[in-house]
Amino acid sequence: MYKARIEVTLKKKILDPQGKAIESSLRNLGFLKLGGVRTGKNIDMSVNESNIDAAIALVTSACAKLLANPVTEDYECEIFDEAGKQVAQFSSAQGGASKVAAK
Amino acid sequence: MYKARIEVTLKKKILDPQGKAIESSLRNLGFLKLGGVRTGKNIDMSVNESNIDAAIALVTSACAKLLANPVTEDYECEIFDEAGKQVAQFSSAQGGASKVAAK
Amino acid sequence: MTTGKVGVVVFPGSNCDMDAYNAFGSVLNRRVELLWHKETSLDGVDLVVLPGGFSYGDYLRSGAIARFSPIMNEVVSFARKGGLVIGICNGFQVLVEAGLLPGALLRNSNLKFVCKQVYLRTETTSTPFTSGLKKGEVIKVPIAHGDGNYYADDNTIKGLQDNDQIVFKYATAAGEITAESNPNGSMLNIAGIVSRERNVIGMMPHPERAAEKLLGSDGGLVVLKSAVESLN
Amino acid sequence: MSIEVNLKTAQEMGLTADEFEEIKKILGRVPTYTELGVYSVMWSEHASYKNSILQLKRLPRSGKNLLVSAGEENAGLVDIGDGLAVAFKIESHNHPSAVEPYQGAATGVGGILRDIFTMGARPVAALDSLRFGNPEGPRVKYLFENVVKGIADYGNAFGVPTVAGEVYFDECYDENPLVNAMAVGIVRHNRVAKAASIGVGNLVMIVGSSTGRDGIHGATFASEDISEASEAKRPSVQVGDPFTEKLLLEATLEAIDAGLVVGIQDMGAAGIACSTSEMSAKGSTGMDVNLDLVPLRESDMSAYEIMLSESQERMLVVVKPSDEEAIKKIFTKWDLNAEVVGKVTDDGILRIRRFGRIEAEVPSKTLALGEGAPVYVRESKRPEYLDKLAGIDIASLPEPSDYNDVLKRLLSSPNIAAKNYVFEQYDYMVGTNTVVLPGQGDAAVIRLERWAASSKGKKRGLVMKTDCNSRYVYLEPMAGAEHAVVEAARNIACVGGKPLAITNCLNFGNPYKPEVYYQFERAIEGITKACTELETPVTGGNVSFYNESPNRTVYPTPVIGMLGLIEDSAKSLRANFTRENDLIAVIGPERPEMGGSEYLKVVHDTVGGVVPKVDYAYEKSLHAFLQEAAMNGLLHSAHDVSEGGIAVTLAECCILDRDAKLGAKIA
Repeated sequence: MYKARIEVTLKKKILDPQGKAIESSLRNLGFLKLGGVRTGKNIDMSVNESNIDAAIALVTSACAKLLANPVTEDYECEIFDEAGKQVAQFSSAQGGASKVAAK
Repeated sequence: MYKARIEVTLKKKILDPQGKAIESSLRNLGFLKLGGVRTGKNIDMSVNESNIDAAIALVTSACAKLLANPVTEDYECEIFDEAGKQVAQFSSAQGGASKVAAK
Repeated sequence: MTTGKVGVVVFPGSNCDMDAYNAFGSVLNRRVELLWHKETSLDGVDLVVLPGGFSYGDYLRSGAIARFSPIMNEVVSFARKGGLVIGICNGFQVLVEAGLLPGALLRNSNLKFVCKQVYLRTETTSTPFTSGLKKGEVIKVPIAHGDGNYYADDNTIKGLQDNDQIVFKYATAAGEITAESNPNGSMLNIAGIVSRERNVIGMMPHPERAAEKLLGSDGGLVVLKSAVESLN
Repeated sequence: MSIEVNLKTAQEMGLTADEFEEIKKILGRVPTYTELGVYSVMWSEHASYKNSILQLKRLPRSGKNLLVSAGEENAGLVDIGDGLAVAFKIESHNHPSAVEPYQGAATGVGGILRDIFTMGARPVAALDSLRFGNPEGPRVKYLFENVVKGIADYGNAFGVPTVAGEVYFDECYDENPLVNAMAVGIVRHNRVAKAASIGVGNLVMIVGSSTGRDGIHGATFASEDISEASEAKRPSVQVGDPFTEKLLLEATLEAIDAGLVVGIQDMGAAGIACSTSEMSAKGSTGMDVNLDLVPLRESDMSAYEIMLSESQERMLVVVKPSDEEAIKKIFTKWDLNAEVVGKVTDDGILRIRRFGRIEAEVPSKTLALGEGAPVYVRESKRPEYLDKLAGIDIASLPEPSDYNDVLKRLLSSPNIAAKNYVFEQYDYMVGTNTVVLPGQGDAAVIRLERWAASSKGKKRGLVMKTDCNSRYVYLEPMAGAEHAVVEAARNIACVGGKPLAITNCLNFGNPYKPEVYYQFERAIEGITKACTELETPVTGGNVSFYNESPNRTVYPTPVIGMLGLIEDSAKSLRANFTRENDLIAVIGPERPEMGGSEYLKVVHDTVGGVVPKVDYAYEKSLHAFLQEAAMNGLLHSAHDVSEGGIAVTLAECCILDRDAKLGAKIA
């Protein structure tokens, strides 16, 4: 059993009106040292797989099919074991190829 | 100069309709091994501070004041140095006290 | 000459400001003016209206940015001194973000924006906004929102009940509180509440859109009327 | 290092060899890279209407109450008395919506709203006309859900009520959804803004959002070859920001109201290139623009990218030098950019500078529609399928045994079923002017009270509707197009309104295919005939070609957006029965016309037969009857018999008002 956290962000060049509005509000509140605000989504879920490679494959397929819009979004994913230790990390930017950084 | 990623999530006991909707769509697509889906917001920003403690204090104050609603949301924050290495991690769940886990 | 002046706050992104202005001005013909969010004075106004709309595009959270507008400092101190404040839809969201009312407005449980007429049952008449209604009376008022799902933790809810602060609940035409009549998942079908001191009301339904029969219902007029008449 | 300009670069940008030669003839030299880019967008089908303008000129474009004839300004303008005029237009965003439905639809709404307030008019209503494939398919479901959400999110946040529309489903739209957005605005005669750039020495300003690399497609990138790197620099999708658009609306109307605006045009397709050239051409003036002054999202953008960028929520404004500070004060109040980027000149040349170099020097007239842009005549050939389908013997089809079952199947067919699921996601009440709401009547009614005190106690109102039965147009392009106009007019009359004028969005396949061009040509003829007969002139609109994929072309879909006027909005008729024991009357001759019916499609999976003929004398008397009866309170409701025939119409009259619970006994 694993836990997956998927972070979905807008592709770099796509305009983020929400990020723009948050940044100007932070400015008005005096946070002049905070900038370049960009917003995205995070999705947590449990992955009922016994081995790490199966878990990675399953999550990659879910991201490609549903969780991230390939036209406008990239995603990064971290997989944790039951002890909460990170056992894998991969992202769409590498053409979806999974890079197991088992620690 | 640091980079901060803030992950804002609904408090555990609050119903997350978007998480439920994603879970049912995943089921319809045959992803029966994925479950317990919860969603949240990511906010990325640059922090123009020279030392890590000042950066943590600034981000904590921005979260408390604007970025997270204390009634319904918790937040977790990771701070990265210019090389992209994580240098601090803290969350609202620990009463906002910052736990520097400098690696 | 009826005393009392109504002030409708305009945030960047408010889009029901003129609807409120016209409901008070041409339907109830009261003195009413618009208050720009950057102002630092309420200009002698006796009733402040935070209108519906998408202040700051509803970015981050509905009302989360508008609450920091300069005029909100004035509105908070005006309310603390007992001044009457009505927050409608986005206005209600600004009031909870500003801490003038308890709880929060989350995303509708069906994840969809919903615009339709709904029935509201009056839960308390001991407020300046519902003095013209009878307890249990049902009025037809439209809603139009994507984040109207009222939430508060258990003891806040208990506090609202114990202090008779729940003003309106979503109901059937016959006044029953049912799950089907709840359009957004709000706890206890809550559609509107008042502050502990009973001078600040927040409601998701739009009374200013139910001020003329021609537009489908005048069931909301009594709320606006009660408020201005309590100023005399 | 700038890219070598030759025929290959021109063709990559979509220009033909002849067009490239014509450009060289105009300039007397090989164009610079930026000039080629500007010509490629200005002579594209979308901006120049080169394959449709000759046909469009046949449409009846003048009428006694038309203040501005079609094509002159961004939207048509109809005089409705009391010193008021109505600006309205419909436009398509089909291709972007097929790529990214949410943003494609949202930016479509944003664009049409800017076309209205650039005239000085405040948008009072939005409508849409949507077409999707078979709703069982997952891709179609995804497109449908996200297009509706995109329209809702943009319109609701901007604060315009979305009051009417139509949604159709047919396999022909599987890969090519049609997303047409319409907007209606009101302006006082003395506040109408013009789109011409006049007054040598006047300042040219860009107001609104900053400019990014949005919407710059294909072709070589200024300083690199076509590469992964060049594409990665360009966002694949334009993102709409309704919040900024609301600020832009208020700032623009405030500036026009204060008399500070000499000329103004919104930035739609081809952004700065289009607005600078069209405004100059209309004013017969030139413009000297320094792109270094344009507020940019990325400082290293080339002249080509800045000129062609389609970033949203921007306008081009021409002002007197003495008014510069006043304009800046207004836009700063609304937290918007307002930067002077150049000035009006008298040499008719559009001169573009970047990093101290002149990147373009082009006679503005040669770029604009109706001036220098090319005009083509296409070959037309009658498709064989027309006679084959018209010849289908409907009478030979077996009669159903259980009519109750047929009625149920028709009522649940996606094209007839109630659309509450869609319109309840729209805020159709904001502005507190909507008298007849979506789902209540055959057309929407907006009261005019706020703009003109009710004259003689009567509260006048605007009536509006979008319509097109594309199956009819597929079966017989001319008769089908006539029906689209006649149907819209009948819907407006059923509410008690008087049809005034139309806008249109002509969605067709590839004009270089003779069969498609035949459909287009005949549809124009149909609209011309119906509009002339019903005296509803065409105030402008939009053409969208290339709605097809390798194996399928969409049905020819000339969507009609009609505007009407009702003398007393309080007397508007709705479609549902209202009282027990009321009598029910059917008006109009009963003709056995099953051709192209929903019944044939749903029950017999057949598309064929002869499209019903239009009887204009009857239609006009019907309009007069309905208007008079409504204004004298003689009718409690009225509903047009259309898809599904009388049975469906009667059923709808019973169930539209869910609280009333009324039935009907038919002798």
